[in-house]
Amino acid sequence: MSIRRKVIGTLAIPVIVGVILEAICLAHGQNVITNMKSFNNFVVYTAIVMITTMALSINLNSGRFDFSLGSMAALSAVIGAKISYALLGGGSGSAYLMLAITIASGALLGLASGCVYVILRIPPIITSLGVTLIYEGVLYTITGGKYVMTEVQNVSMSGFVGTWIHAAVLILLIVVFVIFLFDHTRFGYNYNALRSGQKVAVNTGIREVPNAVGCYVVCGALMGIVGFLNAARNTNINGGQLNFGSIAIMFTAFLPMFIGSYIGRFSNDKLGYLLAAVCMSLLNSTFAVFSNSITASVQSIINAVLLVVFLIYLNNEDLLTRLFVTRGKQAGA
Amino acid sequence: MEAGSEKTKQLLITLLPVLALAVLFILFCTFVKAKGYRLDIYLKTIFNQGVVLAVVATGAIFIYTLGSFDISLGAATLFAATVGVLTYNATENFPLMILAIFGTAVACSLFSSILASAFHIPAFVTTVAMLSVLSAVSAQIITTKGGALGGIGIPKTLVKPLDNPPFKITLLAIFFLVCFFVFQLTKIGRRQKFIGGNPVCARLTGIPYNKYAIIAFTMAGIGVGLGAFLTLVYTPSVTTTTASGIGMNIFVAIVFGGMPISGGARSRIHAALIGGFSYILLNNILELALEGSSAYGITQIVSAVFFLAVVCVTSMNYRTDLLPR
Amino acid sequence: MKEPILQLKHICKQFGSVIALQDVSMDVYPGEIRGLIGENGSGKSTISSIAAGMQKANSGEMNFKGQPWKPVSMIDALDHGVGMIVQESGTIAGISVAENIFLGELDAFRGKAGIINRGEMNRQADRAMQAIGVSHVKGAMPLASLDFQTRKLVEIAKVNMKHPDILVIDETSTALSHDGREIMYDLMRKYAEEGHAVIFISHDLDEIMEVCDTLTVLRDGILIRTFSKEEFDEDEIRTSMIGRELQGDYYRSDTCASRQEEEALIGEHLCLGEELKDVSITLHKGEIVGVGGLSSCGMHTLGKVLFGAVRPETGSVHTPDGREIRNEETAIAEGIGYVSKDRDIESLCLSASIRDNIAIAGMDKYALGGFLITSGQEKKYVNRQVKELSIKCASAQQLTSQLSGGNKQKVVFGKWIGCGSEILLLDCPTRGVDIGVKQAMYQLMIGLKKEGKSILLISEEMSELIGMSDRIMVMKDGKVTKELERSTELTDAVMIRYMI
Amino acid sequence: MKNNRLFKAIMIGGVLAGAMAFTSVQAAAADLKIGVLVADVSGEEAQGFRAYYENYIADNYDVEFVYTDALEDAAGEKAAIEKFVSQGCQAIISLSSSDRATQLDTCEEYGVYYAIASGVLDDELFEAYKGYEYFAGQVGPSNATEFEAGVKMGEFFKEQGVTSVAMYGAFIPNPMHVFRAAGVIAGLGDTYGGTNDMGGMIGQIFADQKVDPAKVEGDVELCAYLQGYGDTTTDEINAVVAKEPEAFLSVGMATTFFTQILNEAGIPFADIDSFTEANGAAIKEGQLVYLAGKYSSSIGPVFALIKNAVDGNVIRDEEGNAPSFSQGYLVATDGASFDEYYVADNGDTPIYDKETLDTIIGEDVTYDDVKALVEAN
Repeated sequence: MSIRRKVIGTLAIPVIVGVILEAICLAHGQNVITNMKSFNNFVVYTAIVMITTMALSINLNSGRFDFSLGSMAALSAVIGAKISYALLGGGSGSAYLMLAITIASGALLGLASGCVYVILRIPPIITSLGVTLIYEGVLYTITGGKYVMTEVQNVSMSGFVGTWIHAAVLILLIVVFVIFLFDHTRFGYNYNALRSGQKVAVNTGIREVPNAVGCYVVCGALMGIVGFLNAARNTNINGGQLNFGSIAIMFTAFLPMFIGSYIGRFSNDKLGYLLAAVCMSLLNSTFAVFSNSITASVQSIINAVLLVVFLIYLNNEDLLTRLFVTRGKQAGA
Repeated sequence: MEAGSEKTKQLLITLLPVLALAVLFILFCTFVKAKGYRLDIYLKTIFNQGVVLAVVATGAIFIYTLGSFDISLGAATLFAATVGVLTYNATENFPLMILAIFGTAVACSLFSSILASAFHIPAFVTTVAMLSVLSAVSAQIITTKGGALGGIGIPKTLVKPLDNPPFKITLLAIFFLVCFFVFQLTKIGRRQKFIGGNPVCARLTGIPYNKYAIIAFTMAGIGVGLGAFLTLVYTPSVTTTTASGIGMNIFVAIVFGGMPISGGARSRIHAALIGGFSYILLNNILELALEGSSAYGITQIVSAVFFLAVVCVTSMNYRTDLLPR
Repeated sequence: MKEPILQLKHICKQFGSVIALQDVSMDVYPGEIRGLIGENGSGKSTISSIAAGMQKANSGEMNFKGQPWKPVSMIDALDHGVGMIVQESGTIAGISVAENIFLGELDAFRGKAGIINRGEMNRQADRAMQAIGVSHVKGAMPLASLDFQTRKLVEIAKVNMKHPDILVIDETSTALSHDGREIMYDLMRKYAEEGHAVIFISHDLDEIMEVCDTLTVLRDGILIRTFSKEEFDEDEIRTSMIGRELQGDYYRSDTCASRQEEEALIGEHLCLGEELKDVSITLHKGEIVGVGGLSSCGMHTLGKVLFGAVRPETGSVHTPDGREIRNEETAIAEGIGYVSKDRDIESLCLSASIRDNIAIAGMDKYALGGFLITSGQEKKYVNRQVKELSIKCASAQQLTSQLSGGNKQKVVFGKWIGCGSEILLLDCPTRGVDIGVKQAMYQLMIGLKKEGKSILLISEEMSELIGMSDRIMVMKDGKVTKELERSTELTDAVMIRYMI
Repeated sequence: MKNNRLFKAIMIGGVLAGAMAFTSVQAAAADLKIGVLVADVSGEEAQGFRAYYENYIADNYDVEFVYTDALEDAAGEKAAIEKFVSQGCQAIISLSSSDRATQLDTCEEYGVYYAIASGVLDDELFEAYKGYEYFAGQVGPSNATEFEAGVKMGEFFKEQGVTSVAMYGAFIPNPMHVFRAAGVIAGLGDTYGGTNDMGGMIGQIFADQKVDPAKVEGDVELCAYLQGYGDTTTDEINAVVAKEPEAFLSVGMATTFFTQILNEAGIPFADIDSFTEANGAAIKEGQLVYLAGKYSSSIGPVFALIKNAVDGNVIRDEEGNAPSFSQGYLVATDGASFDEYYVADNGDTPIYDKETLDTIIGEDVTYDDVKALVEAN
């Protein structure tokens, strides 16, 4: 693939999406990004979508379905919030402390989830059902089913998401980290080998258990960051998400994951997730512009339709190309 | 001797879900009695809670058997009930309402499967999309039509006579027997299991996937329709959150009933029935044991641990050197 | 006599209740090419994979170069000098050639901060491929872009790169074409000359007798006898493999082609990309038509196209009275059965029982009123097949995954014969099947021919084609290059001329 | 063997659980056991109510309260009532409103007393059910009161001379919130769809499923609107803040969800909620400038109705139907006025303390006694 094609392929989707959405907004006398505040929101939301998508894709690409992402995010954020509040009482620096604790507890929750999987050796979709219920239960028990607010409502927290810089730094660090880990280390090479040739890789002597557990730990840590950002952005954490109330977050990551891996064909799938997240965030900002007329139900319908349409495109790409090529030929003749 | 004990173990594992249900039932009765509560009402309530899940999940088994899954069934139940209520309120015709409920349920189900097969996309993804669309559309309808009541409903006198266990048990029994018949005694069930076990081989044995997927989704649709109908019989009103818990509980019920989520040869038509009631019983036992509302979280934790333990034991014989996916 | 380089002492191995190896002791000497032969399930793959670290024995000891030998994994074994090329695919499609070659051994390329030096890895992979005489495959290529045979060469390069003291090759030759085999034989000879040892496992008695210096026969997990080159005798080896003299004929005893006038299945002007170029074929009743060629010649695709599993771009498959075979369903309705080359994936549902697998195709036969299936009828139907094909199993409820290759293939045959198939499309039906079962299958095919059924036998084994077919179509690069009638004159050499 | 161990573990677990069942029987059951249906476990108001019942009432009367988890739908409410009945509850107090009709029917069927403590029935429904034998009555702001509360909030800001406001419709089409929202628009001096008549406005809001800013006309502009709470809420509130309204008027729950964001943005806001500690902080240190609220103990009279009914004195109105009492709101606009209500209604000394409640509990208490006390302020 030529460099030019790579660049075009990589940037095509985000640019087209941006242009279309901006055009829609302009037609109504608005902009997608109206001011600095909405730009801040845009970057923060991009970070959230990108990280969730990465966390989802790590395990899903290996055929491991993980319903527990949402519960890990919420639970680790609550743990981070409670501890940091106990230590600093919401004073300065408590956002950074909470972020650190949340990442650590997210990683621990991921570790626990991974251990359940490798010890029980039952299909991950089933262990993740159990783990989700357990984490939701713990979350409920810690919070009494209430919204956690006092612990996350302070200047430090609102300052963290009040500027795009923190989120941008997080995005940069995570993209670099994930590319480093999955494309340039032994862990990543082994991950890729196990992903597409589990049996051969294991027979060759690659240790699958630590690799799988490692994936869960990374996943948990990433969801910890998501939990933190959501807590800061929403200024609360919902503690009452029993009976799979926490899994919705996972579905929001499907569309960016598919878009991201499509973009990844031209460059790197991690970069693809970032650009896909940018697209989703642009869409989200557009919804915000029209929030007076587009309700949450309409948004979820639009998202669902986009998901299906994009997947139809992905799975019938060859068919479509063939269709257009033959049509072109006929037209030419 | 080796083979003998192996067989006993096998049998034990097969019977474990049934045993678990029996043990849970006895435990539940013991608890209720020990607390001095009224067992008759409690049993009725539990049956009412469990029957909708059992019916919807039993229909869903056909989908799971194929190795596919559908998380939109809860939303479909809500949507079918919504359409049913609208139909009755527009026509005041009870049979037409029932027809509308089943028609809608089957249509929703078929739409996912046909969309998936026509455009070659994984059925799972279409069901994720359906989940959003169906719940959003239902919510829109319910809140628009419901107005000051916050929900829509049919006159309670219409379904009151039906709100009794014998009627529901009869419906459940008929539906289960039909499913059992289709699953166990006809080519359909056998072929679906085969597809779930090895879709490539199934195709090369002349079993068309799409045809059996459509049958499976139709059966699931019928289950959803019956579930929606039973929901209306229990409470003649529909709110935006009606049946919201069902979608995910189907997973738990089926696994609890001793069937692998990936379907295939080990699929069991009775898994949902047994698993569904076991799960409801378990939750209620824990609720009784850990009284006090702060214990809802703990209840869920204990029940999840129990769930994992059951799966772990029932899948004991299917371990491989590789981690399962 | 030289000291043995590898000593296996009293090795035992059990899989659940199945005994795979029972007290096997064997010495391998430097400079020898040791053949391991035996029927399926005899334990030859198990013993070699234990030596190569792929699995562990339940009891027994091993010595390697005089030291106790306890490899943890295949990589560990390879690092210490025992390398194995496995029977199934040993490569991973989703990653590059270089990543496959250095799978599990990336530490050599770890630089600062644990970053893997990809460029260096690719360069070394190029060199490894060149070392076995393959220069067109580069380390940076995605493995998925290579065909099955080239992937096997990557595996060979991977093992060769380590210059192991013992090279174990398990049934690899079935996956290789003539060229590939030559590369492998050369490599084996080179190893023997350099004073290393080679353990070569194969089904193909002719091949193994030609290549090996010594030959060890295993049967039912027990070491039966080791033959030295001077003692090689085809009949004797065969007898020790199956534990009795082969009774009756192996291939067909008649020497003339025969067929009924009536046609059974017609394929006309079939084209499909590079794989089929205007292939026409007519099957008669009571006829066995052989299709031979290199693995990549398009003959496997031909089988699928005739069964309707793959649609040709142009041309059609139809019955003599003009009903078209559009898909698998219509094929089966016309009484066509298809036995795939890839048995475990395409012909069987391994997680299901023997009963489920045999019954699945024949439901129309025994279902009451065409849809009602009763346990009694089904059992009767299945048991008849189990008995007629003498499938070795505890009961029809046993999972097919627990059966040996030969018995699995019998189940597949049972599935198609039971439902009364008139036309059988057999793609490498005796692949990975031992002599005893092979013979049974040949006899079965002869019986079917006599009943007036038609058989298309696609095979990579020339002796089988010559021994069984009324007519052989030789294919090359998607085209039929020659049609040969059954005759005693026909030899491998004649066929090879049209294949290459 | 490993399997056997697991089987054993499960068996032992079963036996232990069975033993627990026998030991966990309540030592001394209270005289009166009341089941409480709740849909919200996390709101400020809900928590205040709960604390009052569980800490104050339960300590002062021989009564035990059993709470549900957050109920999601009509089926959940019905099942909860049935479980309460089998657990021996003599009465049900409802704070959950998915399907009130079914709740009433179910209680009537099982013969347990039933009272509504929040979100009263609308007139039509009340007419249909007021004759039920076990319907002990409802106490709470009537719909007219809700509308009035909204009007007052709107007028407060109009008087301050705002010209552009944002609005949070809470859980429209929840009727309570619809009436309040209509009131706010009327109070601002605006019209909705060309009318400022209560009936006309709420009809349109129910039909629109929300307040459509385009339909609001008048001197005060409604520049942004949002409602509900979900995944998109944060984006919506951010969009609202971006439009820089002069005030943010909420018809409920804003103090739970948005205090932090509005404080940050420096937008004065108003809410209808209750007098709790967190709301106190918001009014004293934050941007909360107007709070219409209920006492946490405002659900005391409902308890009195239930207690009387169970004790045999079922209170009926003049026509012999279930009573319906309307409670008003108290308004705080600064820390001082907040404290006046908050301190008065706190912990051990609620406004409806034992002494006050005892005046409406007993065999001789009449409809007028209760009405006099409840509708006093």
